[in-house]
Amino acid sequence: MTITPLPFSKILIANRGEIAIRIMRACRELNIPSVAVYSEADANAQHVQCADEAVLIGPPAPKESYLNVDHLLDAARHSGADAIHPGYGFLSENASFASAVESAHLTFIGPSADSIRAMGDKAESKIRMKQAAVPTVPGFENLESEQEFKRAAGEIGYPVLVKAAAGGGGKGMRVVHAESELSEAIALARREALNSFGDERLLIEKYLVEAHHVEIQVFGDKHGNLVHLFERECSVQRRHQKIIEESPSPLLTPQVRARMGEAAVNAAKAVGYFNAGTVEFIFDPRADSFYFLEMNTRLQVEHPVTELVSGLDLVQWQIRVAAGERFPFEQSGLHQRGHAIECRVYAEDPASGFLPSTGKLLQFIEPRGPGIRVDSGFRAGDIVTHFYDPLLAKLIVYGETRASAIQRMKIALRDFIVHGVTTNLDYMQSVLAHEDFAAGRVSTNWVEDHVREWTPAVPTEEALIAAALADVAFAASKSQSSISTETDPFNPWKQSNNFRN
Amino acid sequence: MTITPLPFSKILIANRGEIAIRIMRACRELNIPSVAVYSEADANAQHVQCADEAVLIGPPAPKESYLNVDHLLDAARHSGADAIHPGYGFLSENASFASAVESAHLTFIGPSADSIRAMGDKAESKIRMKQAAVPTVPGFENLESEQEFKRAAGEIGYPVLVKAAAGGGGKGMRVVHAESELSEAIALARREALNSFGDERLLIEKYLVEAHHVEIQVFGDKHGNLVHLFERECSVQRRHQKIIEESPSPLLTPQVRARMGEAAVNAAKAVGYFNAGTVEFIFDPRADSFYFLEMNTRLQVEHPVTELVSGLDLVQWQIRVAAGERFPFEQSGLHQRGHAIECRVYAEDPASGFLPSTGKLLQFIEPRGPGIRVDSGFRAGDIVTHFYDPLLAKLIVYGETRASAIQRMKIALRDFIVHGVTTNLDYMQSVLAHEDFAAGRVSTNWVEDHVREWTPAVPTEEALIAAALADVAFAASKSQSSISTETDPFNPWKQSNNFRN
Amino acid sequence: MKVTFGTHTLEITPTGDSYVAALNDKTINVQIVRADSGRLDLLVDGKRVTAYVSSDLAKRWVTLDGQTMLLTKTSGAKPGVRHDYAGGLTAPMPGQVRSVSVSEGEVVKKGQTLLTMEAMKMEIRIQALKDGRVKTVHVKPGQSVEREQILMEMEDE
Amino acid sequence: MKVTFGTHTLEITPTGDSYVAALNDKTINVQIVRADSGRLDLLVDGKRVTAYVSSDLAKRWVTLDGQTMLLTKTSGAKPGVRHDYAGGLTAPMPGQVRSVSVSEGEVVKKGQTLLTMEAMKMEIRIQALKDGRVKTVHVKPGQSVEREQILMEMEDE
Repeated sequence: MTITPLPFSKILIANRGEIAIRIMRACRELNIPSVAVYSEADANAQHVQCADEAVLIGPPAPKESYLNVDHLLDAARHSGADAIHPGYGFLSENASFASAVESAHLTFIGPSADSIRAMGDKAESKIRMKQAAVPTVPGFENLESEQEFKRAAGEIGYPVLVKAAAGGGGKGMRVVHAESELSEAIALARREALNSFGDERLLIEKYLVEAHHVEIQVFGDKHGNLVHLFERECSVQRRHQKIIEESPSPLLTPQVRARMGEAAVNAAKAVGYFNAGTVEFIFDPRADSFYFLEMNTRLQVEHPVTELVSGLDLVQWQIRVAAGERFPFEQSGLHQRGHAIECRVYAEDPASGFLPSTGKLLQFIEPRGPGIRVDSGFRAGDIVTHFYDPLLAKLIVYGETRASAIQRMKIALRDFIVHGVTTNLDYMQSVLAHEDFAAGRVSTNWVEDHVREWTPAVPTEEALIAAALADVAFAASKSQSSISTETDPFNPWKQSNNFRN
Repeated sequence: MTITPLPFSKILIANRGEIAIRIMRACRELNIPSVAVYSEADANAQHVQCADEAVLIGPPAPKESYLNVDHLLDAARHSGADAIHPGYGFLSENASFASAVESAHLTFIGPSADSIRAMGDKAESKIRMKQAAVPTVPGFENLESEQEFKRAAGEIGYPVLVKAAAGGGGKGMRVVHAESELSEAIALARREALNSFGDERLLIEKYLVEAHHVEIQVFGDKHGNLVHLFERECSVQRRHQKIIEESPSPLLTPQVRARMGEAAVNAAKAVGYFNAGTVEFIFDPRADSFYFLEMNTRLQVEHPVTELVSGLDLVQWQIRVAAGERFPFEQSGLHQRGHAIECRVYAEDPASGFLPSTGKLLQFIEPRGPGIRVDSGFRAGDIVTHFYDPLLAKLIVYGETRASAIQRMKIALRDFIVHGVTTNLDYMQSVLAHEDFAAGRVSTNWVEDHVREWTPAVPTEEALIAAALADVAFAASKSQSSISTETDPFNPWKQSNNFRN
Repeated sequence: MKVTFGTHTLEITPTGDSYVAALNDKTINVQIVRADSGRLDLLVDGKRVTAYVSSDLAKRWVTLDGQTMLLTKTSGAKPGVRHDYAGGLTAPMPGQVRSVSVSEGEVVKKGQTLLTMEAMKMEIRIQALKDGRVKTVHVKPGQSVEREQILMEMEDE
Repeated sequence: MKVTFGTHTLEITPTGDSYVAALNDKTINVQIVRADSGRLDLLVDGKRVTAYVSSDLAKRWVTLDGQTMLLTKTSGAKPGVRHDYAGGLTAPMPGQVRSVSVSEGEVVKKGQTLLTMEAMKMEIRIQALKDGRVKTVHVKPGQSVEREQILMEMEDE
């Protein structure tokens, strides 16, 4: 009953923040040393502290560090790593990087470069999916001139979505409600696409107004076994980026779940997929119909909700599959149990259009308790810079039912203390408490409407008193770590003698 | 999809430490305010901070506070609580207390006073179990004189176990290896029994040398539904008190598990049991045979391992069952999934016979990460006194398999930082790393043999350097919360120019 | 002790083992039960309150009951300095100026994009809040800017 | 800076942005990467080391790699004060004396129970470490005692 030694002597993690730490934990549990890489802005970052070794790979700008393939491969060679885990974002869905890693005789912990390439091109992948009989959203690819875009949009009917052909994660994506907005949207989307993915090609498709975003986690080993680990409902989004995810979806019937799971497995099989991946669907709850949106050929930010309901450790399995291990389970042996919800804690200001907030973390106290998990990338004293994604932590809860998971999440959000940067914690509390969320009525554009009703907390009398007294109290307790009053206010003997008789 | 409101307006928790906090969390999740009680020694304790209200119930000595029924009932009346959760220890298995609670028109969150009484008397319960065809250990009850004890012990054959008839949790329990030790053992056990349970009656039974302690969690609602939630292996013990528990047991075959589960349900049914309870068995792995030891008519310290493998929240269900809710599940719908291990973190010194250690907690950093749960009763700055049980926290991990759970626990133990009192953290690391533990060969007297081989860490060079530098470093960082060096030691450009070309 | 946060002024007076806070014509009794590591356990008129408080110069971050509030300690005599500089457009966050779409003296319409910034891999458009004329442009493409740095100044047409 | 813990003496010298520690004829280069809240991130001869350190008067609690060690800072000139007072039996923990089974002048055998204490609801037996005679009994039943308080003194027979 021991863990089979894996063939990796050291794994380099080509990422930062919470996901780098998450992967390092898995490495530790598999007895494999991990190598962190970091930019000059991250010299004191938690992922650097957490690794067995750390290599500086360049200046703060991602292009010169976390996106620099040569520096990453040099770091792997330098440290003696024989495998690279890309995490999510950065180079995780870059087929050239996956190829370069394999060419350097290192193992890429993820799917094959061919799978990434096939799914990475949104236009090509859509054609492939149609061939594999996976339902897709009406739309057009390979458009060049503004005239062609106009014609296509007119044919589909507004609103339409303009998005990067090579994209993902909401970058290079614009909703266009009328022809007059089309031109600027294309220009902005092109620039963001070029900046984020090095590829300015765009595609255009029907934008579903009351759409839900439901995705299926798939996983394959290198021996042809491909299973799905059920769905995640990810409809709570701002700027096309998810902020709250859950599993199971409150909207899926067992029949739809089975059909969607099957479609996702077919989609993955069509590109010879192995390792972890996610097939995203747009789901229309009124018609119980769904369309293939894209496949993310990597570990997803929200993988913990699947871990909690499936009981499997997805990151350990990524490493095991990359090492050639075979799944000991089959689809029929996998079950969803209970309910999991994830809230992404961002350093951002919901009251100012969710603009990122930077600064030094004066306090960072994570909630704890049964059924609460926090995947974080920071601790008190760390500095949140403007160079990278403002994700501070992921708060994930498990409950027996959706209702108990929501209740647990509400409490956990209240118990998460972050000072020094503005966060979306208070805002997410209002989402969790909303009747629309309880009823599963939150579609992908719900946040945009709802956030206008929301205002941040106004200082209360108690807050003013606490702020004023803090200067006195903390000054007094500098030399010792706590002060206590001698007399106890709840002493019942002060009021009556009933206990002493 | 909302939580049904329960009929309790407020719950008083007649306990302290981690279990009081655990129960308060469940109350919060069920939207029920909680009332803490505390002794003068606990005015600043975490369970007091965690509650919605708190009532002082007397001086530090348990007899005058946490064991004082009148004070507890007064506190309930005073605060308007309509239910009392007793936790474990203290009055949790005291039938008179359960009766008194019900007489005061409050709900006792636990089994009926009759069930407690029937199982609380170890002698009577053994007779009942024999009648219900549950296998029991050879032994004698109702002995008075030393002569009677001597005769009984001789008949059973040494070693024998002398234990409190009203007892539990290792208090008032002595192993006797030869007749010469019997007299002192009886005297000590009697005194401890009287002190702990207010009842000095003892019983004597066969002491199995290579015995394993395996117990079954049972749970009943008030509508006659009684299920079991599988076993816990609790053989890692010191002074007859568990320190490490896990589920599933590495030794049980599915057949033995089923038989033991059935025996436990029969045992509980024989006393008309409802709410959470645990039926303890001595298990002989060589013969695959087991004997009824006792039934704990309360929530168990180690309930989290069952929560992690069953997916159920036992404390929420205790409250729901007390409120009259009916189980929505049946035995056939319950499954063990994965593997869970609990380590009890005690303020005690393994190198000095596990003697308790007291003091102020200078640091208290709990480990975190996927699959790690900590149920604790302390934070940094708190004082560990000699008045109560020295349990600081319970560290519980979940893993897909036993091997991965062990690996995760080893890491979590290393990441748990406690300064100010000596703990058993280092010792438990050595147990987890031992080949006997990996092989499931740890029987109930293993610790006594193994601890002699164990020595605490000897200060290393790095420790001496860190201790010396701390004075300098922390003095420098008093005004700001962190210091950083400007130059980075891992800068590759210091060594070579390979990245800049 | 007199403390002012924005428009609220508190008078805090120690009395034996507790404090009396005078605020908005109300008198509140406060007792410090425990204070450590940025956490205050208080009794406010007998009610148990746990507050997390951090200080950053004049700023106080306070979390109470899961709600985080940012207060700024000000001198009681003067009103607080306003951050939205009159007539000026300030950077909403630290980043880099990507492009400047207007020049000094140009007449612009409400909602027109004046400048784009890049921060955290996002493109941010700075738009005119109302019709007017560009008075001064303080930044150039490629320039790094701090949060609340003035980017350009506007005037009525 | 010279520091002594028990029998080990370190000489620590700052050199630019790092320190040199001289210990047991070895010279070790140490750099403080970050220090906050009782945690030190160090580079010890180029190796990353995270140490948790707490101070309690002369005592230093240090955790390194999951191992916790207790060091006592002593003056380099004198040997450290021994806690196991010669010939004396000290309380292993704070608690209450329950019973004293021997009287002054009594001859006792190794392993014989001399005294019982109660602490944390447990009964603790204090036994003779070797054959000898009870010289002085310092405590009475019912008396509260501190950790390491001398309970009785022994002498050879």
